[in-house]
Amino acid sequence: MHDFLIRALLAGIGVALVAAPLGTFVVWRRMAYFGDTLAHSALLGVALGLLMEVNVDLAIIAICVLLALLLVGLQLRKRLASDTLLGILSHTALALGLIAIALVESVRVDLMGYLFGDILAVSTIDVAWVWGGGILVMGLLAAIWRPLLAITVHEELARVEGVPVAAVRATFMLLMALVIAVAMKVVGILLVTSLLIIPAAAARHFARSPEQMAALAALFGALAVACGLYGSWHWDLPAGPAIVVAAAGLFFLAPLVPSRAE
Amino acid sequence: MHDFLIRALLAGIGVALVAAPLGTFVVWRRMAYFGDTLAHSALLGVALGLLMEVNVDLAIIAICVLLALLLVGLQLRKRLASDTLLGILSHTALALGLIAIALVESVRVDLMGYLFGDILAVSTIDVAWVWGGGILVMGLLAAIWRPLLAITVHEELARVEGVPVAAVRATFMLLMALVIAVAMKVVGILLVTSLLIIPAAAARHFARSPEQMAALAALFGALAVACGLYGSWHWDLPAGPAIVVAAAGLFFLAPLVPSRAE
Amino acid sequence: MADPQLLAEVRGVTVRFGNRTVLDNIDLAVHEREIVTLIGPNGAGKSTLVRIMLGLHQPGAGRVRRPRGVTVGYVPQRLNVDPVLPLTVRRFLSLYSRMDRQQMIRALGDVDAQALLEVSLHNLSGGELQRVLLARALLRQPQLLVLDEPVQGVDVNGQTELYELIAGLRDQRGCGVLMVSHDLHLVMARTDRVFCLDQQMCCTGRPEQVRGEPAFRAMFRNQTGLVPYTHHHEDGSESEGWCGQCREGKNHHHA
Amino acid sequence: MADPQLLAEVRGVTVRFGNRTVLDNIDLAVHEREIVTLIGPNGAGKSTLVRIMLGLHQPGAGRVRRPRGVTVGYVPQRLNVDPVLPLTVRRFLSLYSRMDRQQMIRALGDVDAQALLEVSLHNLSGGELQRVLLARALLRQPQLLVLDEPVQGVDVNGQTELYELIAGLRDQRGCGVLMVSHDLHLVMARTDRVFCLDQQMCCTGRPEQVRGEPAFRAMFRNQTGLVPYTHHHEDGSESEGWCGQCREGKNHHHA
Amino acid sequence: EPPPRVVVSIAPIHSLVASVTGDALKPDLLMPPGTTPHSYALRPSEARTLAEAELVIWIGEHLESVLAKPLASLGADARQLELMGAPGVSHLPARRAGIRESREKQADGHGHGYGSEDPHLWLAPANARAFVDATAAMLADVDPERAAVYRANAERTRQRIDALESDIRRRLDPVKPLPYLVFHDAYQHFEHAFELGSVGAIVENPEHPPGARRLATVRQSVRERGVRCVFSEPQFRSSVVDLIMEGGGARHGVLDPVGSELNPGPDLWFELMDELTESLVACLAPSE
Ligand SMILES: Nc1ncnc2c1ncn2[C@@H]1O[C@H](COP(=O)(O)OP(=O)(O)OP(=O)(O)O)[C@@H](O)[C@H]1O
Ligand SMILES: Nc1ncnc2c1ncn2[C@@H]1O[C@H](COP(=O)(O)OP(=O)(O)OP(=O)(O)O)[C@@H](O)[C@H]1O
Ligand SMILES: [Mg+2]
Ligand SMILES: [Mg+2]
Ligand SMILES: [Zn+2]
Repeated sequence: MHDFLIRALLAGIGVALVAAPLGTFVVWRRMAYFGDTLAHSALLGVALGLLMEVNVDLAIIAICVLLALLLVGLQLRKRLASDTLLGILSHTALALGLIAIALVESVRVDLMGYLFGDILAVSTIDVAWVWGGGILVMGLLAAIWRPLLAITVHEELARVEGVPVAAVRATFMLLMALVIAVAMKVVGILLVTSLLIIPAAAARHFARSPEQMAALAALFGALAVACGLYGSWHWDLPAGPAIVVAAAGLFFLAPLVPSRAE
Repeated sequence: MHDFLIRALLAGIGVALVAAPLGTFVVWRRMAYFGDTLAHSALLGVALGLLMEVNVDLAIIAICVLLALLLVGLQLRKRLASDTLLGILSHTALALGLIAIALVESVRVDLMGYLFGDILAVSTIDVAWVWGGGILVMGLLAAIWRPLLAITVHEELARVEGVPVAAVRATFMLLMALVIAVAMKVVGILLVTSLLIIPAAAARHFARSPEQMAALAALFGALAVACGLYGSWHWDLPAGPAIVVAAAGLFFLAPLVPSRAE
Repeated sequence: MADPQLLAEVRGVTVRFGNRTVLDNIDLAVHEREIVTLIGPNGAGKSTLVRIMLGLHQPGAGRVRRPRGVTVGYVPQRLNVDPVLPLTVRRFLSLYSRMDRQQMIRALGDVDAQALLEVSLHNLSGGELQRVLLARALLRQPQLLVLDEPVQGVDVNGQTELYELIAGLRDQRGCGVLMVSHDLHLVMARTDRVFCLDQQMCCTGRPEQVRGEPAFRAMFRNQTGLVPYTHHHEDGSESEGWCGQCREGKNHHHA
Repeated sequence: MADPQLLAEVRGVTVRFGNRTVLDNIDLAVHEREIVTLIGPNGAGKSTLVRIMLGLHQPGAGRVRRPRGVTVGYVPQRLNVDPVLPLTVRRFLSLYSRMDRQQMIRALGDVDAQALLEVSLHNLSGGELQRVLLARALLRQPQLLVLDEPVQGVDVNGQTELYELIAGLRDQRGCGVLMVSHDLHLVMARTDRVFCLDQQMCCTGRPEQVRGEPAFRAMFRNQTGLVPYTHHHEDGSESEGWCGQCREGKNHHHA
Repeated sequence: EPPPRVVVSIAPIHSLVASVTGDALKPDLLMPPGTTPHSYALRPSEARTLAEAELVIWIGEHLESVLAKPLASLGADARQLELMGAPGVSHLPARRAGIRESREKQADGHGHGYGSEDPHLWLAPANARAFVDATAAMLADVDPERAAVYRANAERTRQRIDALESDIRRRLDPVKPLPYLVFHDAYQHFEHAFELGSVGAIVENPEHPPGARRLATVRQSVRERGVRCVFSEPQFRSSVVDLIMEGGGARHGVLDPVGSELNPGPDLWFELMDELTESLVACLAPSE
């Protein structure tokens, strides 16, 4: 096996494992488009980075974190759903990015690089980042798992029982923003968002408890990565899209398998 | 005033007026990312159109309609939220598009040409299309307004009262798909989606009834188009993004105005 | 007088969730000008049966018949309206069918909630919402009223008044009523037929008959003392009352 | 014995929604080992008051005091769990604080729902859900139990049993209970203090006292006949009972 | 009478056109260097430029697809010169990305549909000359008053192109047989004109990721065929290029087919060609 395939497999599985538990929350909290929103805002980050002459990657991360916090604030308005808020943020950020780019003379932005990334081109250092950062993220997530679950099920019950709602929610959003901002650089936004939501959605059919859903999602995600890379090799297909299609295959096949969960 | 500005104003206001009532449903039914999903799937449409040697625009519309119907089907699985389903469809369609393009012999498809229409470049015929098609769409929407509202509030109550739930929902989805597929060509997906959701979300703050929300959204949308075009002219900014930013401005300012609605 | 018209009927309906049987071979019919009340412990399958009669759920076995063109008014056991949709009570009342303002005010008056017309649906208190739901069901001038615990959360005066209202509707408009309720003491007096459900049909008959059955007394042992009519003796006479093999004693979930 | 510990208190709380006053200058305190019941017509502001005591809603005026470290068990009037989240009753019971399986079975047994442990929360019937919510509130071994219409939709036997259970908890564990209820006949017997709320505090005092008040009788005219204890005559004697200016007669929404 | 207003789509073409117009008029450039279609949205000033244009010069829908719509509506009154169809322009069919077995002789691609045509036409000096001729002819037609000026400028430009061409030919002569690889296949016309030894390209479209199998074969060929250089482009990420070069002993160079870092003006095309040559030579045969 080629070393780049091994690296891709390692990075992909790493991302899938981290994405699974985060993704279950993304599905439950209806934030499926969080990743796309951050990707759209990356353009703004690039433009601002160039305008203010700071490191573009840092600018992107800053914008992602800012957007995450803005979303936490907007969600206090209960009269609007998360997907609407995400849509507004995402399109506004994209529009601002386009305007900024029109103002900055001759910016060269490879937006597509952020969108599609390329899992086949990850380096050993990238793999180390994925696993190192991944373990860190999993640790943090494990620490807020129960309170986060509690506020996802019923925010007021959780508040009465003493969960620090605002802090937990903000922590989760920041975690998400960081994971996506970094993973976007490594494997591209298409793959990250897909690995966040598709395995989790496929797992919903079988899961009877939140933890089961996260575990199954991890399994499905890793499976999709393996199948996708195999398909990419076998038919010479672009690897990221092949993994996404493999995950989607799992999602559409799942309901054909009978499940004990209601 | 330059005639291209007048055309842009007419087309923009036309789109805003049609988008407002549709957009309220988009916000209520949590389909903020329907437009983006269709846009992502446009690539698949292009690739298939080239592969099967049919008109690319027709292929795009066919894919949009297909996706809309698929979504109607998937929504029967009550255990997954609309935004998750949209996310899955969108990323899968995009991935399939990328794969299809990799398989087609040396086609150079410029995806973005399909995504970013340009409101400053609309022709008189486009304006006629927007208003003619717009009136037709508004008529159709008016015809299904009450049943659609009923199933949006409570599907089972509606069913018991004799609303043909499946037919109404499918009609709405097809209407949406057609509007977006056509508007995408004329003014670009960024502007259409933004005009769908941002004015409606801004109107939510003031509205006490669904009809009021739609009317206010139309007003806000038209206002955003006018302000955006003015700003675009004044500071020489790209017009579409300027309109989006104007709409976002309305959205963020709205809560500062006290409202009688709860 | 002609035979009263049949409004809805199930025959031999059986429902299983997983490998648990929730409804077992149930027959039930509702006619014009008749109040049918379903009683039974929690989890007995009352709501499921109601949903099957309305066509909202498909039974595993058995037939459901609803003659075409019967207008139905329905008050579900739980209702949750998404707050993203701005909705006043007025707009909610005329959601699908257009209603006249006077009609709406009258219907709200009937449930003693006339002041709520312009209030947002999302701000209603529990009992207020329940009253509005009832008003909405009445407004359609239904031939069949299906009410799943209609006075849940309604205050004490309201409960009595609403049951009187429902009985009055039957008398004036001749509609049929299928109701689920736990308020034995209020309901019994105004019901034509009681079905006591617990997976199977345990008892059925006129209230006086059912009340005397041992199965019924076992099921509602704590409450019978409170029902003021308890000391009427059953006449044990004619008519279609019978009592099946009710499982005795405490509530029995998932037996 | 030392003074009973204060668990929660509001003083001079006023709430307005728009220009309608829902709560007007309300004082209320709950101590250890005490069952306080809020009664009043629909829309009286009972749930709002409860939510203010829990810190879920900020009053327009007045002070709320809850000593730090008081564990609270809460059963809200309505609860809706999104079905996108797979959740069994077992997992729901130990959602935030980890619970021991035996404990959970015992708590479910207390509310007569032991068979529901492995059932999905989304499939519960109305009464079953209510029992599970109560079990969850009990499991935390709370010092303060706040129950907003806790036996809504629970069957007749269950209602009596659950009220007995709550009273028993007070006796055994010494916790304080703040409860909203419309079940006068069941609640009165087991309550230490009744607050009769209708925008203002109308009546307050021990149940026997309140029951004799004209304001109370006007508010619950239809029901008093059903309360078996009604014929106890009020002793009109010592203690802190009083009755304010309750608006007479029918329910009065948004006056 | 004032000179006509002329608008040109992209910088390399603009440069040739500006060279033909000389001092007679200043053509406007619609898409400045570095603009990518993804972030391209018209500004009112650009829309006005187009609306007021009397002559629009572009390569064709196939390359500047984002311009097709604005040209059809805003530029409806203007005359259009689509250089793709100009007489004397040589067309080449687009190639599949990947490694080519040997140096195939490319047939002149007349008769191929536009759908599969390589649009980077301006990289062949012969095509540049054809563009210059077509531009001069069209300008003479639109603005007969200054026809002579345009013809004279065109003649001068042609000579300048000739001179540059032989200079490039001379500089590239020593590296002609050396194998190299490019990120995306934009240089076919250049290679064809100067008989260079490209062994292939990594991707067809810089925005669409390649498959695993191709990456493996390409990487293998880099070693087997002794590829000297792998060229990326300034605006696209080079992680794939890094992967290809891994352990293959090839050097890394940068080629810029559109002149994204040059100043627009009559000289841009010449600087662009010069820089291409310079980059190729510097990477393939470094002078220490
Ligand atoms: N979709 C479902 N899947 C599995 N079990 C279900 C489902 N829906 C209901 N049940 C179970 O079926 C039983 C009957 O439910 P139903 O809602 O009909 O009870 P009910 O008689 O209305 O009770 P209540 O008086 O509490 O409202 C309950 O035990 C419930 O847990
Ligand atoms: N967010 C809100 N905005 C406006 N009005 C509100 C809001 N919440 C509650 N109300 C109104 O305040 C009043 C009190 O509501 P609350 O829920 O406290 O009543 P309640 O006493 O609990 O009634 P019930 O017995 O029906 O549960 C109601 O008339 C309700 O319509
Ligand atoms: Mg029920
Ligand atoms: Mg309440
Ligand atoms: Zn190119």
